[in-house]
Amino acid sequence: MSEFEPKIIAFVCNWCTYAGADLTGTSRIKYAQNVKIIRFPCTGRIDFMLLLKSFSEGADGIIVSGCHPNDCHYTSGNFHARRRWIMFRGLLDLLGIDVRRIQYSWVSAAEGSKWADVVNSTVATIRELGPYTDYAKVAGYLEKEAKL
Amino acid sequence: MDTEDLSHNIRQLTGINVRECYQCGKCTAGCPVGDRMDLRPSVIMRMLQSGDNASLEEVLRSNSIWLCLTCETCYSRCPMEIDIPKLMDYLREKSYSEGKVHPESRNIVAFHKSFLNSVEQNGRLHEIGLVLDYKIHTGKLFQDVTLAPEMYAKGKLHIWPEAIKDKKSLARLFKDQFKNKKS
Amino acid sequence: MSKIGVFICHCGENISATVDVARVAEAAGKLEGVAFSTDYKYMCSDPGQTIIKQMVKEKGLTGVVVAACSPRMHEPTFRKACSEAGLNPYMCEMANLREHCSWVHDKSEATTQKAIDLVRTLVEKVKLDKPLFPIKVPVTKTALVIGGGIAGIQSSLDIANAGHQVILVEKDPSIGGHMSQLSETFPTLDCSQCILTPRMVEVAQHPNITLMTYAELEKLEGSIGNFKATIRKKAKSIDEKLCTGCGVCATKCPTKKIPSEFNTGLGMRTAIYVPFPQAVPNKPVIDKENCSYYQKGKCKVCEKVCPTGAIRFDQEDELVELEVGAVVIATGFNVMQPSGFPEYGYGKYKDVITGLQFERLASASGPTLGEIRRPSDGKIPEKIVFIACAGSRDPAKGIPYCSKICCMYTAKHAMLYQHKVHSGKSYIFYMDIRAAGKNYEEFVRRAIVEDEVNYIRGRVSKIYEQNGKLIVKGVDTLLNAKNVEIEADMVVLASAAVANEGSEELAQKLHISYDAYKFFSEAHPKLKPVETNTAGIFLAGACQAPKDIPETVSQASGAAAKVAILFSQNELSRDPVIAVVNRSAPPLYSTCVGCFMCATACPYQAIEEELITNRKGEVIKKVARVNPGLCQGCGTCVAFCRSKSIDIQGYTNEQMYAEVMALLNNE
Amino acid sequence: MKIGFYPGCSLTGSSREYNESLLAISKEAGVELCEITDWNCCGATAAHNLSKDLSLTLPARNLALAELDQMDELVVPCAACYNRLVMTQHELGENESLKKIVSEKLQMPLQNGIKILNVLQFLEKHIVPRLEQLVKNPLDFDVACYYGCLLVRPQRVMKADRFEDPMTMDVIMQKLGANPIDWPFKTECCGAGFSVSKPEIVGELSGKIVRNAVDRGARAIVVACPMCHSNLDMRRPAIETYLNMKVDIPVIYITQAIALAMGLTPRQAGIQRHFVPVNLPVNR
Repeated sequence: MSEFEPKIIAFVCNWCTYAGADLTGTSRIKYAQNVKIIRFPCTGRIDFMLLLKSFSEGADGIIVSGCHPNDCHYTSGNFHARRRWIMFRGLLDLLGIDVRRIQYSWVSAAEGSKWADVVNSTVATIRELGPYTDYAKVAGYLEKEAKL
Repeated sequence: MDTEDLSHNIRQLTGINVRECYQCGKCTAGCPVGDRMDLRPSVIMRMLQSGDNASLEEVLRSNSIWLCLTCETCYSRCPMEIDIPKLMDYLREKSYSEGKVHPESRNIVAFHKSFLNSVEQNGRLHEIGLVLDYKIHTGKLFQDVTLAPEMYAKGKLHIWPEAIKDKKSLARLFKDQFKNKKS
Repeated sequence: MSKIGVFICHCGENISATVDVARVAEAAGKLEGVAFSTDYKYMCSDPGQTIIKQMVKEKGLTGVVVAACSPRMHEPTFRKACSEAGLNPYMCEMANLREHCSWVHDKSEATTQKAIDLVRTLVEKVKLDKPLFPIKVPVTKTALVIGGGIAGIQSSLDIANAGHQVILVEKDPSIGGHMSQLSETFPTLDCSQCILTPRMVEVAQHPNITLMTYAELEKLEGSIGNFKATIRKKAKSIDEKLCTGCGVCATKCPTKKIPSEFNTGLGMRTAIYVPFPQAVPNKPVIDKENCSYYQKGKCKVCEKVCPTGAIRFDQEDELVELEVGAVVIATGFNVMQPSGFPEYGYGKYKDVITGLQFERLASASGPTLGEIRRPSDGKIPEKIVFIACAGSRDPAKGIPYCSKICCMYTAKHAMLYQHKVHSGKSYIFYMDIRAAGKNYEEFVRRAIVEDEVNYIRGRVSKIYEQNGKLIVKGVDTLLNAKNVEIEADMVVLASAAVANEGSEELAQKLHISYDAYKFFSEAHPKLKPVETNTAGIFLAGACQAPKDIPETVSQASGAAAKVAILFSQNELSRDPVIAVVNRSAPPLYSTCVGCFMCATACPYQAIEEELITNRKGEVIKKVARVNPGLCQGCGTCVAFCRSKSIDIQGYTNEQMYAEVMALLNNE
Repeated sequence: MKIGFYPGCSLTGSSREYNESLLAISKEAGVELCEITDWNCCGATAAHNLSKDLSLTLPARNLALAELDQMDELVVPCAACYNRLVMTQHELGENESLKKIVSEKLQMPLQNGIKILNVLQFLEKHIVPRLEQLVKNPLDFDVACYYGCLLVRPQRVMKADRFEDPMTMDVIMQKLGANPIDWPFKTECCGAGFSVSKPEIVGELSGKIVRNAVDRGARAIVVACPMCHSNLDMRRPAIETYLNMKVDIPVIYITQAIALAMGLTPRQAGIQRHFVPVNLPVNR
């Protein structure tokens, strides 16, 4: 029985974390393959329904990462994202999703090694938590949402 | 151990990466006994970087490692934050266990041994016992002959050792420590 | 039915060494809607691009995915190629197989699998891409230059001479920056002031340059071509129009014991002051913190003595708003603070000084008129020790980087000292001599061979004071690490160059990124050294990293050229990655319910109200509309919209969901 | 108030006066020190020179014993012992598995959370606040406060104030009415463990220190470490040989200084046990 390989999606902003992850590459710092990046203009763009969708589609964990506070390329997107994240945590509990399945972090364009750390630590956490199996429930919730 | 291994192994055993040293010499510059050393701290770092067995051998047989006072000045000022004193401890233990202690430093080692012997016997240091044991092992019978009586007069020496109760627990700690080692 | 072309790049071996590119191409070929897929050694090369163009034409591709390096590197390249082949450039996407895959993983099945996943994801995105057309925006042909050191001066002059308007903002009372503090410059030893001051005057007199000294950037809004900058002009407490710069006020000012910033604390100045004789503008300001009128409510001597009645105690800070098309940041650097060297007694012993302080001692305009005299007792030092890498290349002090300029200026300092004090002995403790530059190595050799400066390879561990001498405990690592103890009269620390204070705050005002040491980050370390990640904002000089004068000047001209290029066009086209509110046929017109949550979220006030009227002109609906000129495309509004009526072109909800599903369903 | 106390070997022998003066002033200040039951030697320099294991297990045993005695604060007046105990606590704190191994060797539980105070930290926390009422004879003369190595280094672990030029002792001496001089040898090494095996080195290193203190007009050197004291006091002959001159500057423990300032008798302060006679202008 081979080790559980978690599926993790990273929603990152184009200006800080995406660039930071590029730096991880140019610095040739290695990290786990489990995490795959989807690029956004800004974490402020991230609709948290999308995160639920990810779980319903079989993601085991999620990273949301953008610019440090005050460093947002668009002034305040990362603040909006953070505020929404706080509300979203409540919803996660409601749906019985362990909050640790979503890693919320700030990685600047200069923090190549930090990105590798974020990825590896998240992979480790999700390995501990094991696969996320309850997606039917989330899917159900999403349908209800859609109807509204 | 070939070139790569030396620094690698040291890192494994002590967590110290000698490759971090860029030979600025600040450690030597601040070392209180640097000028007495046959191999100065920064030179030792370089030899461990160069990594052949010959240099390691030379380091283990040097008197520098025993002259090091563990005053930690080098470590506190090292721009690379390399824990040289810890490295010295490692080298000393290795040198001692491999019986490579520099002749001029034997009495330093003898003193440390006498010290630990005394602690092993009583759990605490018995200074007279220590000094006697040391004198016997080094033959420095007449060093400080005047000191002891005066210390005694000032009430700084106990004739009888002061021992701890739970000697067993201590014996356990000393089991095959710094023992059966030639030197 | 979409016809997608997938092009996998080997990037030499950068990708192919760890990713099985052939298999990725093969897998991509099997994907639904993919009409063609291939791999090639260098996709970005001319033949590589030709393949893409040919295939777009031959197969009539409706979308292209190039799986290569980071889109931040080559997206423009490949989009251009596509449009040349007649495909809308925004129908081309990149999968980042290099920075995000091959470079960060070892060769393995999982790595190749990840590459395939990334490609599939982008294929799904491209399928939903819609043709987009760049947004045309007008260009305001005025540049804002922040910082009046040599970098800012050079940029301003170049831009102004290209025929464009420049506003030069300097936080101090005079322009000139660090260069105006320097004595003589390596490797030619010509006097810094002599080459700088003419430039300063030129700036003051240039018809295209508006100079704002004693002023700072308060706020920057807008985007490339159309920024709106708010500048705080700090109250100088004088009427510049009336002031003739005669200087009587300064000579009469009773508060005379204020450490002069220009003389790095080695000299004194008055409360109303001109930082230095050649200052531009040569008009004083009142330093409120130290003026006894502002502090204690009485004095006003300057007002009494001013022949033109130019003193204005009631003057207040003024905020001015400026329309500018581009920004050049030239805010320079600073030297590491004294607290950094307890072992060298810096801050404790008067005669342990920094390199910058030595510049003032050696400068003809300095407190000692160019004579090397030590601060404590004004004696001419017979033995002087220079310590290179004081803080630099010293992770323990938080500065692992090399400050770059110290090797050269330390050699220069020792040389100047030897020239001025013939009987003197000078010693330089160094680790490496970094003299890469035209005539630099020769300069250092001259210091050693001709001027008999004693170079000792090793760091100093401690300095302490002993009856009027500074005992320097060093080592000579080239002499088997022999201890070296020197009884010096004065010690000069080549203290590390660090980012200027306030640079973090400035970066945040400008929305540009900065590195771990608070130096501003260039857009690309090699190919975009003067650009920042924010279009229209450029870097010049030591605010980006420690630099010497020639380097600073060339970068400053580089930045100026970039601005001139930008200003050479009346209109520029911006990526159409912006928000749009959907529209549909009557009777709905739009799913927007007019709640205007988006307006509350938008950082750019880009959301407008639109009234939908019927034929009779009666308003039937009020919906949101995005002003394409103002929208920057952050997409915050999208996440806020409850009725899902607003979306970001190029990052639509549909596309994001498609990407997620593609990424996860890889069986 | 009860506080854990680890005297260490020297304080029961060659530096009794340190112990005596410490207990005396604590009594005056109404602070009770309770010795760790059945404490053992920390292993000092010898252990970490010859055996990594012992350098950890010997101090660790004392930490474990202190925990058994339910002490949450432990005073370790001997700078050498303090250094070994803190270093051990630090190393075990950084390495869980090593901590387990050691605790198994000891066959004792080890939380490793106890707060270890050196003499200066102890004085600052428990004695200084009460000083004002207690000082009867201000010590009105110049003193050189000598910290040595072990109280301040390694800086990263010891977290001493301004490790190149510490001030804590100076501040306390000031509170006693004395005038601490500014001198550069505060943290230079005195020769430490070479007292017996390499007296000539002690002679040189301590010699430089004593000489500088004298040159800068100090009437006494104040220390907080038995090793420093025995090197500067007991090894005075070696020092004088190195300097090749007579030096009579006395060396006193900070605790003795406080005792004298509190008006305790020289005997209570254990002054009579010194090799270099102590005759200071303590006004009575």
